[in-house]
Amino acid sequence: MKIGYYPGCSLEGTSKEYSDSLFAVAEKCGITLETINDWNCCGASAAHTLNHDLAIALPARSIALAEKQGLTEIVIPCAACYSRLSQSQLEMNSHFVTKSKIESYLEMSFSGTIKLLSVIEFLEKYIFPEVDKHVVNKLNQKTACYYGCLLVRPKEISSIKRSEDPIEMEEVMKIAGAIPVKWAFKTECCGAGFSVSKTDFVAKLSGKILENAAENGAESIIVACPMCHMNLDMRRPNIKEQIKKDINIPVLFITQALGLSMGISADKLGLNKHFVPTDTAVKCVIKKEA
Amino acid sequence: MEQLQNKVAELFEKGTISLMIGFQDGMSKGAVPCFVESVEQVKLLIYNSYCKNNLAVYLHKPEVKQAKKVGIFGNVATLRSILQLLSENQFWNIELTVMTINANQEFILFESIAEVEKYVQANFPQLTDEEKELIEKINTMSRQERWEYWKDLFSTCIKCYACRAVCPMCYCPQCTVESNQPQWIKVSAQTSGNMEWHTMRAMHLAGRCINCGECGRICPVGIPVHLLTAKMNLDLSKEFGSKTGYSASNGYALNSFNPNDKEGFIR
Amino acid sequence: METKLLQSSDIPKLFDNLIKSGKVIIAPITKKSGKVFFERISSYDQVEKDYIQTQFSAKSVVFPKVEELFTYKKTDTGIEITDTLSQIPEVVVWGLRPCDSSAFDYISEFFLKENPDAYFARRKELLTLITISCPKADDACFCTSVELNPGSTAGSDILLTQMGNEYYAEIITEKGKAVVESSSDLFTATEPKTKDEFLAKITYQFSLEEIKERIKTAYDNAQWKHESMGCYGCGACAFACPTCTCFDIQDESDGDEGSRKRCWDACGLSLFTKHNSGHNPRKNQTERRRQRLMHKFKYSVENLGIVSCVGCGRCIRVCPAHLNIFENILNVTKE
Amino acid sequence: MARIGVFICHCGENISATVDVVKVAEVASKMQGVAFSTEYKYMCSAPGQDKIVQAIKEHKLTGIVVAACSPRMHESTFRKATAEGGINPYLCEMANIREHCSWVHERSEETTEKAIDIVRTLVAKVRRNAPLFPIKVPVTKTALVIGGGIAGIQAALDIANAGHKVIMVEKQPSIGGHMSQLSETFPTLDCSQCILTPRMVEVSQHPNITLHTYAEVESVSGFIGNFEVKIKMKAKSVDHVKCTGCGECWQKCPSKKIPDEFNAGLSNRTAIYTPFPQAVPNKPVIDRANCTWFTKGGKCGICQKVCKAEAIDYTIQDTFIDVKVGAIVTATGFDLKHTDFFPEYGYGEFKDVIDGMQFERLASASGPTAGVIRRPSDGKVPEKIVFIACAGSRDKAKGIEYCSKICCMYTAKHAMLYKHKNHDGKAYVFYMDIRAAGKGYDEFVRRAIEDDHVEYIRGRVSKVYEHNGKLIVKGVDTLLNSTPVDIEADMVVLATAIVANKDAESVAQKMHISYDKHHFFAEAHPKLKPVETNTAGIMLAGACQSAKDIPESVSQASASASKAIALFSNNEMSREPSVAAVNNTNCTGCLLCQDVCPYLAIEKEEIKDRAGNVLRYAAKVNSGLCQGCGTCVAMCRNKSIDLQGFSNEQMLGEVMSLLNKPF
Amino acid sequence: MSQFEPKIVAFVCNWCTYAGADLAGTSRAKYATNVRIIRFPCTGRIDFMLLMKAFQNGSDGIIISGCHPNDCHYTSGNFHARRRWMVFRSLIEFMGFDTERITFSWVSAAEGAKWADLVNEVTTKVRELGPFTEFKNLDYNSFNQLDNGAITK
Repeated sequence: MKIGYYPGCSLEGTSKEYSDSLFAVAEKCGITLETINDWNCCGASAAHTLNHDLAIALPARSIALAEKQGLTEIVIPCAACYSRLSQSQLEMNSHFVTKSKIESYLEMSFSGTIKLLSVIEFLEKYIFPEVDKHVVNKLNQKTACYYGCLLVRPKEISSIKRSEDPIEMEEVMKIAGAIPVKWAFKTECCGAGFSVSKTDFVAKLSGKILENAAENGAESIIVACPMCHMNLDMRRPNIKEQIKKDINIPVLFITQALGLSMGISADKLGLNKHFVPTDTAVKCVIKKEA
Repeated sequence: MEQLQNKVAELFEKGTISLMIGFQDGMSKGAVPCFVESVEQVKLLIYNSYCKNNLAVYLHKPEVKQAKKVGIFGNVATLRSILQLLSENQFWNIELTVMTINANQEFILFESIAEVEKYVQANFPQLTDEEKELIEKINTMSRQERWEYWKDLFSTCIKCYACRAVCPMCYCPQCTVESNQPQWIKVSAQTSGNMEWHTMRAMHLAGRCINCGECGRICPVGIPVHLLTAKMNLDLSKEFGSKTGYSASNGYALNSFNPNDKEGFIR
Repeated sequence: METKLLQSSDIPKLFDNLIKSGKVIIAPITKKSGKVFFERISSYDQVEKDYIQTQFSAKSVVFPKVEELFTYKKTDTGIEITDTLSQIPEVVVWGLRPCDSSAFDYISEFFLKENPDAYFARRKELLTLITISCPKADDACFCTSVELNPGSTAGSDILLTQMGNEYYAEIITEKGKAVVESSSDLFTATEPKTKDEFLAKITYQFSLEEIKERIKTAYDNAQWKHESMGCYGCGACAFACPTCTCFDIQDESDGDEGSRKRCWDACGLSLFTKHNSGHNPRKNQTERRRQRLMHKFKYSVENLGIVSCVGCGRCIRVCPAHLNIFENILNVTKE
Repeated sequence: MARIGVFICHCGENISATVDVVKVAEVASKMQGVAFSTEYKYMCSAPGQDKIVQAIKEHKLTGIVVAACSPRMHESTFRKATAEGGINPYLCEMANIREHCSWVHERSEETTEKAIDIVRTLVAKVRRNAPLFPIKVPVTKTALVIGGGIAGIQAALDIANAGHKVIMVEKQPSIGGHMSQLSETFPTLDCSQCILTPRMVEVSQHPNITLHTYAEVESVSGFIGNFEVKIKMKAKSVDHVKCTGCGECWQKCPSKKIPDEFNAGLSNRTAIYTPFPQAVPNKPVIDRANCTWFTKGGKCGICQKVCKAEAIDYTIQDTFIDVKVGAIVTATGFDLKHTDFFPEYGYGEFKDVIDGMQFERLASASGPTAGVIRRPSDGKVPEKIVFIACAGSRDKAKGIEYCSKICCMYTAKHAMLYKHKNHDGKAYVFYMDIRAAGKGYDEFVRRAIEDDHVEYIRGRVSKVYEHNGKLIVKGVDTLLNSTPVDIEADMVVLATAIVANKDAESVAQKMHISYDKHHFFAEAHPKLKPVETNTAGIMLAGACQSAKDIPESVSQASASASKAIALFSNNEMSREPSVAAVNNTNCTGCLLCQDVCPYLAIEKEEIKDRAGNVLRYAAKVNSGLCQGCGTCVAMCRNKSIDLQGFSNEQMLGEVMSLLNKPF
Repeated sequence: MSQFEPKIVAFVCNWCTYAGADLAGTSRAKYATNVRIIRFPCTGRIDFMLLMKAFQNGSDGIIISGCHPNDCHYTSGNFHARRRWMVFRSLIEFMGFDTERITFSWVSAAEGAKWADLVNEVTTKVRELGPFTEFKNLDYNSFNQLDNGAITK
């Protein structure tokens, strides 16, 4: 089974472990991820605020390349990239004029038939059917599933059903033998938009998220977006100042958590690459009774 | 043969019928429709493999209607025509005595329409293989080919309306083609008008045609017009389970509907 | 009368010459329905060679199934009328049978005898008939009974009779001559020959003299009903017939523009004699059938002195009810 | 020879701005059968109509084409004018060059060309029009009112007081509708029950009104003046003739844990119950879905034992009655979105997040808390309440683009009521805009803000979540430079959107009236026919047509009533004559047309000769029943049936008129 | 040369699509000018013969539209129509008729926008298909002469 793969900048950099764990999990289930050759930036955060055509064209190029490469489905782990690519495909497919214009920029044809998968869709579609064979451990811990913003909206492109109160990640975690907690900040903003300009503000927002997770007894936070992960994981010192509280709940990528339940080694999953030590979470893991 | 003649003679004597529609020997064509008005003529009646005409069409003739008590002899197609027409409230003013000869060449005289229904339903015919083949052939053509195929055929149509004349289901006192207020179809025989005529005919017969194939057989210019209605019937039975000439109380697919009719083209 | 020989292999050349000289050639071709019709052709290889009789006669070249007499159009200035007479070209009909060509004598009489019809006259004037005598026949043919035969020259301009791979040509008229001269290199002179061995054998059905005599009193014959009850009234016989000349004038208009057309009609159709009042003097098919047959053998003789049946047998071939003209005639003229 | 007059309307600028009306008139004058053509600024104005009248006289016109707006707008207007001119009104047709042309295209050659074509087709039609004469049909002077809310009640009373019979159908065990659930009403703060219950009693006692509660309309057939309605009487399991309404049964009924609809689920009721103390009729029914006798198969039966009147009968079945009525007033009301529609506000899981109707019950003296506002979770009196307006309404993402209209007012009312009951309590209102158009409305809101110090915050609430016993309301104040606002509230009240009833669609289909995409019933014309539906004889009243407050519902109800009364003021009414007719000389008598007619209007006719013997049979159209859909016409093989006003000649003429003309 | 502008005739019912088109007007939706509306009381009234006529009289495309199923003002006209079109469509399909040129649609009185889109779509589609010469040339034989049996120059 071969699925296309669009990394985007983060997964090649700050959140290498996200892609590592994704590949590890996919491999376990006998799925090979084929990277789109010569993919380019999705334009997130900058392009769409500056130039609409550019914001459509950048992702469209990567998609067109994927089509050329004969891929029928691409998984896009980064929530931001996913959002941009989907948005682009949506507009290309719904506006004939835009399409022809952009095609002329790209000097490539764009069929728009390719299926774009968010990491969650990917797990649901390709991992779940396999999962029983491979899940050997129970995470055995209270997890707060954090979606952030890009994964759940806008509804035109998001695969999430209840955008205000999503439950897809919880489903995944249950399978991995964790105990998802009820909490209020699943879809609150982590402040990523300001991660360069107003770091204090970001810290405040992220802080509130951690706080609420803690209050609801979470032992780990599960994310599916490099931005979210960065803000929740990297900014702890700054957060501490802001909320006058020291919270040290580890933040795991959904694929890492799933990986653990499949008995993949912590290092292979890149759990050693985080700022907040993840051992507390790893410790909880127990063998799954047959 | 004798059986047929004797029975009919008997019917005449009993006064059950005053006119018998059957076949007589025709020097050149083997069998010719024949109208027997007295016992004397009964010996004319024959039955052989040439007896293909659907005699039901003659039941619309004023001379026949005047006869009131009519005997008619025919194959399953003829019987189906009669049932279909009864379901269309025709023949309320003639007493029909129906007879046929079955596959084993046995002569049957039906006591009642109910019996005719039973017989028809027991021997309900399918399209002939030849018809099926032709339809299939046309179906497999490309659209343009199909268009050219019919265009070539319709170009020779001379609007003699023989297809209408031989059709038991065409019994309107005035056909729409003859209406000139408004004039639906031009009188002159030109391909477009011809095509209109044949489309209209097929539509008006869809769900009513009983596939006797007469129209195709007799077309003086050899247009297989019967294929159109045959195709319609195939679709109708597939889509709506319509069975023409199946009983004297036949439903009509085009004056009924099902809220769940499935079509793939309305958006 | 001149007689010549024409090699089968030369016929395509003959066609080319005729077409080059701007003539329109009408010849038998086979349609998708498998039936043979006269149609305009552009080269000899389209022509059907093996046929007993075309489905319809060649009369349509002088008497089309629809003759557009004129078209009119309302304009701001007034009404434009386009006459179609000038549109008529020179026509050569190839490969009709002797019975058909003889039929032209009758219809010409009909259209031209008194107050001649301009359209017909023009078409006839520009028409050349190259007839081919019948090498074979079927049981519907009965030309011999109406005093014609598979080799009769009546009505033709040229009569060709195939003898092996050459054609024996009898050049009957000036028009015929003209055709030969236009391609003189293709025709070689020859002695007059006898054709009989190359002609079809036709069964003799009745003596025309007797029938003409008897039919005078046949009007009230009781047999008519039995003979014609089977008639569906479709009129196919009349449309196929080489001598049926009934027509109906139709106006097709959309207020602002339209045309007047002469369309074939048939005495077999129930509308033929129907009055606006709804009254119909020929109230049933029996009377209509009688009209047709009586006309062929009685009325046309009275009016034009010609029996208007040439024994081509088309009406028999096309009749859905298998009615057979000579059987009918014999039955209704029995004592 | 036809002499048709063509009149092109500028409609001010509406048409002339994009269509070259002068050219249209000029071309029209040359069209076949046109004797006169002109254009004018406002054809529908008095002088405009007069032009028609004059032209008919001067030019001896035999037909009229008015090229203007949609015939659905002004056809009747111009047909009247035509009649005034002295020719049959049905010789007048409208060419729709506004809605179908000038409004949907830019000014261009094509647009004018199109207008010309539209005129041409209609000229072609009128050339073939025949004079028609209205059909007289008898009128059944009884009205059916569907729904016993305030709108239904008002309509019923108005019609009944005009001396006509009324049949009222209410699906609940009691009439009263939503209004009976309200505490006080804006802007006067007078008690809802106090003004409503007398009306309810009046209905039950009115000699002209037959009341069927716990009943539903099963089917509607027929047409204006002559509807035939089948009503389903749901089995009450209680014989209301014998029942004295003493109440023994529901006091003794053991199954007491059924959420009480009347109290919006804030309290419980029994299986045998009357919805509320002032119910009309004040006699119980058994809710079979929750009654032990029916769920547990014959166990219990206590109510039957305790009933001295022996009114309880478990064997009663649903029954059906057929009634003939002349007019129908549809007042089926509305429904509210419930808190479970809002994931961001706790998905209905937080007990203390409630909807407006629930607050009404809390505030109502007859409510579960006897008018003391307590929070459902622990019964404490809330110190801080947050009201969220536009919960769902005006929100594309929620699929409800429209404004629910009454929320601004009742939210202000709620806040006020709360403040009046707890003076030290704090009330916040999050709003988008305040829409207080209405007599005394804005003053009312201002009172809430200024006198009762309700804190209005202009902004949306993104989230409500529980945090140690409080509800944290995360919102934003857009007037204070978009600062995020977090409020620790004890209770949150959502002014949830007003939506159509769940069964609105099926009701509409039963009555053959159209409805909008939100399933609110559609009026025949947004401005000129706001209470009629496009099915003649069926009127609308109240919130089934769109969100409305009480005064609006009442006035619409009275309007509907007046329509019914007007209809009943004559013994017979004249109907549009565009009905089918059979040419029985051509009819084959196959009668296949009978089955296509939805109105059973086609009968079998005997054609006899002078001696009286039947020659043949033919179809015959009962013009009283025929509604002129023309389905029979299209399926008649030899066109023996034709539809007056849309005849084969006319329709074919229209098509042919496009012949060979460049579009 | 300027692009081909198709002629499109729309057969619509009075209660839904005609009203829908009115709504498109009142909401000032803009759409192609190529369509000509002919108003019928109900889709049930639309005779298939009229479609043939429309094509014969030079229209390049046809729209047929009425109330959605269950919404018929006359309760069942559109159901009957639907059956009729199912049969008619398969017939002309069988005759090699270009069914791309006939578009059937349900457009309710509330769907002004849908009407506008429909007209635009159909116009674009038919524009791409080009003029319906196939049908217009029916009456002309291989010599491009009116095929009525009469031989002309």
